[in-house]
Amino acid sequence: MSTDSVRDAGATPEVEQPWAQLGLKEDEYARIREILGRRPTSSELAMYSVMWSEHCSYKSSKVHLRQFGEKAPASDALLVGMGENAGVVDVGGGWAVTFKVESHNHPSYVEPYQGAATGVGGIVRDILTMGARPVAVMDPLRFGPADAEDTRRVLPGVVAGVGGYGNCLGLPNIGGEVVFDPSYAGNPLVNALCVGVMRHEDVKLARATGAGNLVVLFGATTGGDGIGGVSVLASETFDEQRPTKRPSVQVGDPFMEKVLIECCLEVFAEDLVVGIQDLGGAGLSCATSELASAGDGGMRVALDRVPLRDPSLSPEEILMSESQERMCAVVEPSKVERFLEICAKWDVSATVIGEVTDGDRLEITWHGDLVVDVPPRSVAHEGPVYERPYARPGWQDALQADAPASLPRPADGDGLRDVLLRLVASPNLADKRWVTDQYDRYVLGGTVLAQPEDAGMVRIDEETGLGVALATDGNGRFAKLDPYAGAQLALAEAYRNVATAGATPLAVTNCLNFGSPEDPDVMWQFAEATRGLADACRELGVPVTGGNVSFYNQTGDVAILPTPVVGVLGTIDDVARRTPIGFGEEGQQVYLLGT
Amino acid sequence: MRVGVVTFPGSLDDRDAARAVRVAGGEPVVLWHGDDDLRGVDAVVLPGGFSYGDYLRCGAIARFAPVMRSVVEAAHGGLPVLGICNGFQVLCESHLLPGALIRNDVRRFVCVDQRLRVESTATAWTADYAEGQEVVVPLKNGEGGYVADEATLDRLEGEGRVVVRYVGPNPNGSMRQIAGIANERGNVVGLMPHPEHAVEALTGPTTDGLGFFTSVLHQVVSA
Amino acid sequence: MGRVVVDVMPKPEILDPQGKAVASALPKLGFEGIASVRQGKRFELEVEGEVTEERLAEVRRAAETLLSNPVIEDFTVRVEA
Amino acid sequence: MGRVVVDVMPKPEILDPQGKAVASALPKLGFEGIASVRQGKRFELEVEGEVTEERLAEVRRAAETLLSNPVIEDFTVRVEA
Ligand SMILES: Nc1ncnc2c1ncn2[C@@H]1O[C@H](COP(=O)(O)OP(=O)(O)O)[C@@H](O)[C@H]1O
Repeated sequence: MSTDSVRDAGATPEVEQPWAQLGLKEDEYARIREILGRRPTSSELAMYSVMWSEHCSYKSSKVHLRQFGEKAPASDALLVGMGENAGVVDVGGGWAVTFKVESHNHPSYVEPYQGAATGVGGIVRDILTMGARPVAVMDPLRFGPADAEDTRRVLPGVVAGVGGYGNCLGLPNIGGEVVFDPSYAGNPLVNALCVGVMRHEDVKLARATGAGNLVVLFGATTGGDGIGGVSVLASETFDEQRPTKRPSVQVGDPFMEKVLIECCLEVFAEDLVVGIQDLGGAGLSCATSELASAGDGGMRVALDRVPLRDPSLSPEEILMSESQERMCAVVEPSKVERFLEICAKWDVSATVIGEVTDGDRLEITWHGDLVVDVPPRSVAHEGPVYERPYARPGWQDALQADAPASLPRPADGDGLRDVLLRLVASPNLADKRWVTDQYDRYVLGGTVLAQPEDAGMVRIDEETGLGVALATDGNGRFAKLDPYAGAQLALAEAYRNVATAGATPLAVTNCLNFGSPEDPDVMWQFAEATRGLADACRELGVPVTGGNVSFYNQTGDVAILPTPVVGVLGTIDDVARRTPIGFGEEGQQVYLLGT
Repeated sequence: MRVGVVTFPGSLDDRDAARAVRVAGGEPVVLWHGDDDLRGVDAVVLPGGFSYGDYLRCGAIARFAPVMRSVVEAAHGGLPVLGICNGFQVLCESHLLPGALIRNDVRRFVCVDQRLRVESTATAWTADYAEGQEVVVPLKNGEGGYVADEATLDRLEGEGRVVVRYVGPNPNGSMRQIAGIANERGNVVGLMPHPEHAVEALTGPTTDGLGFFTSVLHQVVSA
Repeated sequence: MGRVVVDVMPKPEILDPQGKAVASALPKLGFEGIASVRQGKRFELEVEGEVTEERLAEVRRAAETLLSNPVIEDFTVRVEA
Repeated sequence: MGRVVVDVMPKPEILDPQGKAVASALPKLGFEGIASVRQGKRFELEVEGEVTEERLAEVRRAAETLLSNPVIEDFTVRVEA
């Protein structure tokens, strides 16, 4: 076995590297060489390729997402804004709330149960990382036609996965969406939202500060999950004998995550961490480079200390493994013993894998060989940024001109009856209980509103009755007709749902599900939708605190409906004053508001 | 009046059970699975959840926890013990209660507001109800189908040890619609539905579940 | 290293909802001629060192107390080549 | 009537949380010397009439499409005496 070390990279500058197979563009590879002043080692190449991917770097969306910050209304409530794992808002009484929605679309198509399950697991860890106790989840879902063959495979699996993971974590599911449209056949959307609660002083950030502080990896062991792509690299550097089978799907272990949550909360309560980051997509590559990049020094990590589930993993693969249920913390040396004690109490394995240095490099060794030596910012925060070309599609005018006036209208009672029956039978309007009855909505004892209400609501302070309400909405058909207005409608609907539950809307999260950003039509939809959402947020006075972009949702050349899913969070001083849907008692009066 | 609530790794409704004890007027006491000290409590609740992930069989691993040695011993001595959902499964695995719980016949996790009939008030946990009283409390589980051999079922019925029964369509395939049972002495009760989620009008479908917790308080006070 | 396999099956008199569901799905998918299906669990245990009689007796004890529930399940233990 | 057994196991490279949970419980219960555990499913299919090659091919197809999930599981089919 040979390791491609930094020394090797210096000595053999001309080695051909599989940057294209790893999804890098020629100029991106050239930039890596320029940053390093040499060719990257295969471990460095692995890190850059995954961190500079669309998924991690937001390279196509960044220039548009900026508007959420630039146009953000002044808000006293914002404690932590966009850019961290999730935004944090002040909800009064010393309480803070963090929430975010994320996508796990593609994995859920490949393996519906595990894809959806690990989607929930990922967003819950994001919330936990902020220092909060996760208190509820929601799941906006989109599928192909209800009677399509593949929907029969995907839908039950996704629902069972969302439930299987969330129920086992003990998080009430307080709402979501189930939408059917042919454009999602072959490309279901599985978005997952989590909300967490903490005291103001408990907010944690993902940064590695203080030279000499230790880097601790804890949670599950590292296996070959989700590193299909990087095996290209491994097979180059390694001999043929090792097992090269690398699973492309991750399997979730909700029990592990549950104990990880309790373990982290105990660690937080004793103030034992300086910074913390969860390991999601891009695994250790992401966690180490982001922690170091946001910190005040460098970091040194001994990769061979990482506990492995599969001992045959190469350093490249360990860096890219997407094994679930892992966290990385920065801990002062004097507190490490207590930290490890708490982990042991919860049977969570924890290993010191490195330390914060007073340099400015991220250095990673493998059995003594230096295999990574990079400026962490160049990996985590200074990836490529694209101004993708976009243009209003040629078909947009025709689509908009095709107004409902041209549709046949029922002219008599039979015709109306027929329309009504078709509406009632439509899966999009049908009762969602088949889905929601598979989710625990009672656990934690704080759920004040859940299905079939317009918004979910949880109590966060039992003494005062302080609570938060959440709703998610999105309508891809509106957004296709007019992405600018469609995104605004999604926001308006979620906003109304929160308001009608009796809460005051406070902050926004969003998951922007679109086709390929390399298609100017799609890019236009994306640009318009973000512009619309940012404008509407300013208008309504609610800031975007975080979210997620999912591109490349398409089958062949055909993109899904542009689907911005918007989540709104509101607060209510006393949940006893919530307003449920439905008429309460006889004799109450009914008013119609609005135009 | 101190009621212990056990936390196993993977317990989920432990804080809710503690809240229910508090709402009923008792003092909840945290008990840790790895500790065999019952801290002098007057009763014990084994809460719902997925102890150890419930990957093997629900309650199978939790049964071996150090705390369970003490619970089993104390239960034999007459200590009131209530097992809710996963707790019921642990009680069956520990042989404090007969039978077993298997995967729901619908093969899905089911979360519904369930109507139940209280069949026996001769237990430490149901004395505050009226016999035949119907209540609605949440039911939420994936493996709630109660099974036992015919002889055991007949004995349970004959001895009045079927404590609660599902009313209406059978939600999970439980034999004879059994939702909960008691041991011979009536101090140990296990049931699949969750009375601890029906103690506050705001967060539960009803407050019908409160009776389980007030019953045990009254029973211990009068004992 | 030796491998011991423990098969755990629902007792014949116990309702097996999963097996039943599989059995009723089969004909719908065009698989004919299956009279009944039972679904159980299979555990593969990798034993350190050789599989001695002693070790096997231990596994049998584990199968009886932990891996199966005698109220509803039967088990068999065997060494795999 | 013949019996065909289908064993479905998680692929070796795939995380098996169930097996892991059992493996970590064993030593706590005093069972030593088990290096690892994997947990899978075992299906017992009662076949009407004789188990012909044809029938077996059908079962194999059922194992592939219904009984196992080829993304994360492997299966074996065998006739039981
Ligand atoms: N995937 C899901 N997960 C959880 N709750 C859901 C899901 N889909 C729908 N719901 C809930 O079911 C109820 C009805 O949903 P829906 O029919 O979409 O209502 P509406 O049309 O009023 O938005 C709402 O409370 C919603 O939050």
